[in-house]
Amino acid sequence: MTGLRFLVRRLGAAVATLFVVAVVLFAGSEVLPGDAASASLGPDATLEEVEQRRAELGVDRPWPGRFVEWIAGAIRLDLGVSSVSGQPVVDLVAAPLAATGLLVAVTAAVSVPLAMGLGLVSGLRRDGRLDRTLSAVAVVAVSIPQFVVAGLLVLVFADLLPVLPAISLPPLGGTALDRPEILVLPVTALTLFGAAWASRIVRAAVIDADATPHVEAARLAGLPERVVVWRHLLPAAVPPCAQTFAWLLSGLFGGTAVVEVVFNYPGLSQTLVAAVRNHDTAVLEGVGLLLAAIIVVAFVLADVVVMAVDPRLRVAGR
Amino acid sequence: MIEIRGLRIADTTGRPVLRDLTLTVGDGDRIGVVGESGAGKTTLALALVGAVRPGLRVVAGQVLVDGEDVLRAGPAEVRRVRRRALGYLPQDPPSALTPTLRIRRQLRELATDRTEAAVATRLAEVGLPGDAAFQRRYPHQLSGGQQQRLALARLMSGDPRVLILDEPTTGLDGLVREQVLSQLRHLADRRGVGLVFITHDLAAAARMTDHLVVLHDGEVVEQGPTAEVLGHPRAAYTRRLLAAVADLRTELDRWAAPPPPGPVVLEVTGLTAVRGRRVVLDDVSLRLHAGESLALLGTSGCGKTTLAQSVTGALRPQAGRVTLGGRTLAATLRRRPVAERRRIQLVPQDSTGSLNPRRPVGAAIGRVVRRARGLTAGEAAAETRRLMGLVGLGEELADRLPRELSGGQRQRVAIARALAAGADVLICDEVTSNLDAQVGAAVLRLLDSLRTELGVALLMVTHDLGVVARHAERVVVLSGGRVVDDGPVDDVLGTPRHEVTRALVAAATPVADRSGSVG
Amino acid sequence: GDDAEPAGGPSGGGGASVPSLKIGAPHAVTDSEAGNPLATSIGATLIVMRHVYDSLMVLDNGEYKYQLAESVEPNADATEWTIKLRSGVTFHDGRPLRAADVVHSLRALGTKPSNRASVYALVDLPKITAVDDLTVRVPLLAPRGDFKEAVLVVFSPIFPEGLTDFTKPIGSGPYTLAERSGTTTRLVANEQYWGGRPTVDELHVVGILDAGARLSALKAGQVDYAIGISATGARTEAANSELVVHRGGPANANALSFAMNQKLKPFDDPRVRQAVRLAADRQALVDNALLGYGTTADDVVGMKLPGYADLPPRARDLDQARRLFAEAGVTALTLRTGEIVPGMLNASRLLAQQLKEAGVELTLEELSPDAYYADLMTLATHPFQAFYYSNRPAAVHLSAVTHAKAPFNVTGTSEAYQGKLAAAQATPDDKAREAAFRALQEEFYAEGGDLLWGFQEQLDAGRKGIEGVRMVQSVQLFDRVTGPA
Amino acid sequence: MSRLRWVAVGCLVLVVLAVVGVALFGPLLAGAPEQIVGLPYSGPSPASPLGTDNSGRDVLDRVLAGGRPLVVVPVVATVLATLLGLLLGLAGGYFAGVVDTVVSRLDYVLLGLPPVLILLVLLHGWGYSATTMTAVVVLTGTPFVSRVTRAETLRAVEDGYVVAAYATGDSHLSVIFREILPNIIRPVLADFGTRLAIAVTLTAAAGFLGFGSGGPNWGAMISENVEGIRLTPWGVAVPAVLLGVMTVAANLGIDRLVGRVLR
Ligand SMILES: Nc1ncnc2c1ncn2[C@@H]1O[C@H](COP(=O)(O)OP(=O)(O)OP(=O)(O)O)[C@@H](O)[C@H]1O
Ligand SMILES: Nc1ncnc2c1ncn2[C@@H]1O[C@H](COP(=O)(O)OP(=O)(O)OP(=O)(O)O)[C@@H](O)[C@H]1O
Ligand SMILES: [Mg+2]
Ligand SMILES: [Mg+2]
Repeated sequence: MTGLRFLVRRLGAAVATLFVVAVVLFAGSEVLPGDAASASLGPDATLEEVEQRRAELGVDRPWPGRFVEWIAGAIRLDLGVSSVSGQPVVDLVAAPLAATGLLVAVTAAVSVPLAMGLGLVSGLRRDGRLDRTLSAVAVVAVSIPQFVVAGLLVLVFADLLPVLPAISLPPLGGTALDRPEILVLPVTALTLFGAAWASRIVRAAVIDADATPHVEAARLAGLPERVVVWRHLLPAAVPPCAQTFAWLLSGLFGGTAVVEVVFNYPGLSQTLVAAVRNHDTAVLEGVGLLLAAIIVVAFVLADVVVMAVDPRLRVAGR
Repeated sequence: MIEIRGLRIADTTGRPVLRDLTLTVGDGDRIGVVGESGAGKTTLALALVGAVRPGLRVVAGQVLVDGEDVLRAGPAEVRRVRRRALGYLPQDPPSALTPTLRIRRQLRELATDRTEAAVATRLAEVGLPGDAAFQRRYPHQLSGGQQQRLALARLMSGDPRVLILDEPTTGLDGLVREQVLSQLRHLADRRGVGLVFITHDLAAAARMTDHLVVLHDGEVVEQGPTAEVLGHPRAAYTRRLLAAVADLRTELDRWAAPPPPGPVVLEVTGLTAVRGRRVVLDDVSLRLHAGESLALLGTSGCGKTTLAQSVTGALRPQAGRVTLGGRTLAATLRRRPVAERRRIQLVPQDSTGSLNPRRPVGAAIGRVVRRARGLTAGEAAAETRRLMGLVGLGEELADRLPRELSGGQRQRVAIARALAAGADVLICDEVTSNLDAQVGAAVLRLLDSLRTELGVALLMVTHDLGVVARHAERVVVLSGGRVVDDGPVDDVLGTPRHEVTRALVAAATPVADRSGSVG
Repeated sequence: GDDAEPAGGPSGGGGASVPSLKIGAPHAVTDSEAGNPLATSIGATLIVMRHVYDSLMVLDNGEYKYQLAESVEPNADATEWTIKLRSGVTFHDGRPLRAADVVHSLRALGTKPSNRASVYALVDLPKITAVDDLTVRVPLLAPRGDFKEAVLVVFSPIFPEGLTDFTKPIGSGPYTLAERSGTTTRLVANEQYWGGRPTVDELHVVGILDAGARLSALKAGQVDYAIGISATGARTEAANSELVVHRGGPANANALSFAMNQKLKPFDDPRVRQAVRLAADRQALVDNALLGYGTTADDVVGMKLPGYADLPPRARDLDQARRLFAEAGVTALTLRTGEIVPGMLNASRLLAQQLKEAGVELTLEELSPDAYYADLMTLATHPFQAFYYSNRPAAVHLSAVTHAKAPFNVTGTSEAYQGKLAAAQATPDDKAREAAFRALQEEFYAEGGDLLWGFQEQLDAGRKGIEGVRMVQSVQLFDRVTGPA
Repeated sequence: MSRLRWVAVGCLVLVVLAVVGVALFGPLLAGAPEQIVGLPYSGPSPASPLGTDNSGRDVLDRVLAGGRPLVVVPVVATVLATLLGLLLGLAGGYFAGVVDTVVSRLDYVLLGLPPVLILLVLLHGWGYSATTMTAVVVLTGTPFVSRVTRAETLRAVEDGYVVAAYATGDSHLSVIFREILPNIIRPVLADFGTRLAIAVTLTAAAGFLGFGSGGPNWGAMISENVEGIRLTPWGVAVPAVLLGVMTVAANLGIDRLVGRVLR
């Protein structure tokens, strides 16, 4: 009961949040230099033409009016049309969203368990040789810039010892699922970072949880380590982990830019970057809003999970 | 089947906690371990299950369970031994119960028989309701005593061959205690389960054990047949210990009418409190006069802690008013100004949970001292030492973390902290539950002196009627969330009217009677 | 010149014909669907467009050539042009090419939403008429002798009247668009192509945004030909026997410049412009910024293209430069720059060092590529900035960029100059017009505002043995490609 | 520890010190890191022992000059982000109601904006500068720290010792900082090292996105030369190794610290 009320409250909050995000996004893309007009016209355009195009796109009108229209549209899931291609943003974004969705899903499926596993192992064997090694590896993995990682992966696995495709080229009329191998490198690149980073926080959470008396008690009761860990230790470690994975997922949706470029994976980030390059504000704002929605949902879920796991919070009803 | 050979355990500074202790627990043996708080009982108990707290280490000796040295065996073996043979009840179960598991799962986890029926009976055995609603609760939704019993039930559901119980009756009222003990007794007799019974409750020891070990400062000062030891104690310490026990009858005879009560400091009117969806306190009213000592009595789970918490503002009551020195207090702690917060101090039942695991206990007390009395760091340190001394804690404990103290020591830290605040109303929720008779008596005498000298009003929650008779002036009996009895100690306890009171009085057992005989 | 030899004549390479060819081409996700002549951006879409549609005229191997047109003739004062069409050309749907189709196409291209409408700004669109089945008459708003090169050559793809759904494009080109999925477009050979059956049965045009990705895709065998690789990539693969790096030469290149605005101080002083031009070490710039994958330029666009007034190479002359700077009293300059094309920043840095040798302190004002073109309106207000043009015939370039209304008129050409430009454009007679444009080029060479220092070649890479890729106006054509025998 | 261990540890320490030394004092030794001294990607020579980079500048000079920016901006920025996040999270978790609502919204809004966008907008708005990068790191880092902190705090406020401390007259502030903070900080600190690494890569990414990366820095060097890695491996390898040593050392150092403080 409290749970349901909580959920409703959170979702309400989420909507409010999205509105604010919308405002910020709009302001942000206003700040971004350049206008769609000159970008969408060819290089031989004359000044009159640019002015004319401005008028067509409505970018010459003051922003409040445009903002209201945009929001109004957004509520009806109409995010306007791309100033470059003239296609509706919604159609334009659908495919990349699906593609990124797939990429994120697979990455999550790999890196969440991995991070959990590594975090647990090093947390339980804290300061052991294994822990030290894992920590170092994780840190290195996190420290290398994404584009370097991606570049090296291609260099090694597609070039030096050609075992994997260099770019993620789905078969004609098919999706990445029809040729899973094209996902391997992008997912690896993303996982290297994601898993490494998350495992650090999991580790910390596990160490804290491991020190609680009830975990000790469970061990003294002679329960199998597996049970101790799953039933008694992990629940105590959930709050930070939930946040971490929420961040990981939402971060992946917006943060795959580099990987998408290197592997030519036609995902959301590419759309976003391209939109920025072409000053395609409609697309930019549309994608931004979409990402925001995903992120907010992810974190609402995280909160729900935390609350579901810890009954004391539930009674507190926060 | 368990054999301890010359076990010596010391802390990091090398100070021994157990000194060359040797002890054998044969099949079906029932061994009681009594002794001063901090004597090493819990350390011993843990050693029996092959565990040593961080900060302590085994210097010499072995603990053989079925020939296996559990202190040196690999984790897998130890696990098997524990699962197969041993059942260990930690000293304060509240913190040892996994907060995210419902009662049902807590019970089924270790159980040999996991059927609905079995779970229900296990609960019934320790006097807890077995109904589905109750089984669906979480530990934090139980009273201290209920948690204690839940832990016990959980443990017994595993049908171990030896039960190692670290103060299983703390926080239990006479009736429940009676029930739990006879359950254990029953179990022991029927299945020939061995028993290592660590307790401060000598009467219980007398009832439950054939062989009694008296520990003092890590050493066995005396051991032998329980009746012997309790009947004709040889060691000086044992005598002192026995002398310190407060026996209801004798205390009642000794009881002298209190001086005329001072002005009313604390007044509770029409207090109604709800836990979850259940009304726990129903229109409770009571008065507390300056310098007075009021005992709050009641069966486990009747709402004592709830009352205490509502008064201190830790729990927001549904209805009712709490006035302090005539001024009505805000319902919740957060809304009360510092001064008011300090004037009412609660020594909580779960003392362990009330201590910050990451702060040395000395610092915890010292901070309160400084804030409350506005002392310099130096003065504060001195005052802290003094307070710790008052509750019988050596200053070497000051920079230990809570987990590096014994249960009783932790409890006394909590008391010292409450004293430091310099309150005029002190609410003690089972403050002596983890203390041996001697130390407990000392602490209570300390509280008495505070009352008489500083006019501090005392509201004490306890199940030990002897203590009530010795240290209380007035008694209030709670039952089903209502006040059912209220009056001077001698006529409430001397000639009990309400049946709850009568039952509680009847359940109070002096050590002497039972010693020797096996009830 | 107008030799009537049709573009896309018989096969070039001697190797075997190819069943299918995968081409990696630049592409942004937000690009409109390939094959729409009214909305073509660069890279993949343009390539698809060129293979599906034929144009009236094209620029092939540095010569103007007729494709669908058979002849294009002006009237006396070059205010009206008559286009005669090649006969026997059929569209993919089997219909023959008719004048009506051309009328329709030209009108569509000349009006919004076509993003090349500006090319047709000078055409009196409503008055275009079909004289007979194979003759079209195109009246202009003003006399233009350079109609062919400035309009038809620039952009004149022809599609059948009534074609509206450009997702199923119909043209007369060597390939028909079979399917599109994701960023890949599949083209199949047009058996009845009037120019002869293509040697490659299937083309897969794969959009790949990043140059590095295109190259690695090629090396991994995911594509056979990568369009547009970086100089670094080319250098890295130079020794790779599996690949062949195809260099576009100046004819298919970007012309890189440091543009000085003659209207603004200090460049209103011709001595300063001269000095800067003399102080620059062009070879060093090319070697350093383009890793040598390019050729030095001599301040005028159009080298190796028709109508180029073969101007003398501009040699570095530090002493002269120093003297001129001193005379003009210039000791410090500021250059607006950014990585608008790979290597530009680098070139700017080097220029700074070179000017220092000539005694001038050059400060670089770095911008991100996005910010660089942020506001076209203000481009012409910066005195000194890095800039690039695509290398086009001088006449086309000057007409498009140096007239008063062009936002890219970053050299701030004078009224006098623009008068001459207009006159030149109006000259009907080819010879006379060419002469006029030569004069313009010489003037520009003498005191124009561009320090045009190098041509950045189009760099492609293909699998070994793939030959016969032609470049038409920097667009690669694969219809005559042959593979390893 | 065995003799061998000592030696090993000693060497490691030396290496780290060396790297830090280069980072701090390198700039004094560096010649003209921006000067173009030869053709790009030319191999080692007496003049430039590590050869030249993608635009013909001396790699050694840039390596020497390129450490300091990384020890300043990212560290400062990361510390800022963490502190801010802690404050917000603690406030949100401890004071339910309005404060919590506000903090949560703020987090969501900041989290809701794709980092790429924040980076681009700020870089466009203010151009590349220490302030910009700091702002980016803070804006992208703070909300997450604050989320974790909040989640942990929510749990801690239910604990007995928090109530006890407040009841004995402690102010909200001292309850938050003395009682709660020590019990929730571990995950946050665990994240700190990572955040630092991310901050460093961000400074590099700015260069990658075609913004003047404001003078040489190891991160940027990697991104500048990674394309030509086959031509001049050292242009990437050297800064990469230095960078790696620095971040790894920082992280493990922090780990040790955390281990000490929270036994
Ligand atoms: N959070 C909760 N939710 C629901 N019920 C609760 C909760 N906490 C306590 N209860 C119930 O309220 C009743 C009173 O609890 P309380 O702790 O006041 O008992 P008590 O008198 O202190 O018992 P004890 O002597 O065992 O400590 C008990 O029956 C307990 O089960
Ligand atoms: N981790 C530790 N580090 C150092 N000393 C410790 C540690 N744990 C316990 N001690 C000390 O060991 C002694 C025995 O502790 P133990 O818990 O066995 O006492 P106890 O007999 O159980 O007392 P109580 O009856 O109060 O529970 C105490 O003085 C305590 O301070
Ligand atoms: Mg104990
Ligand atoms: Mg209680």
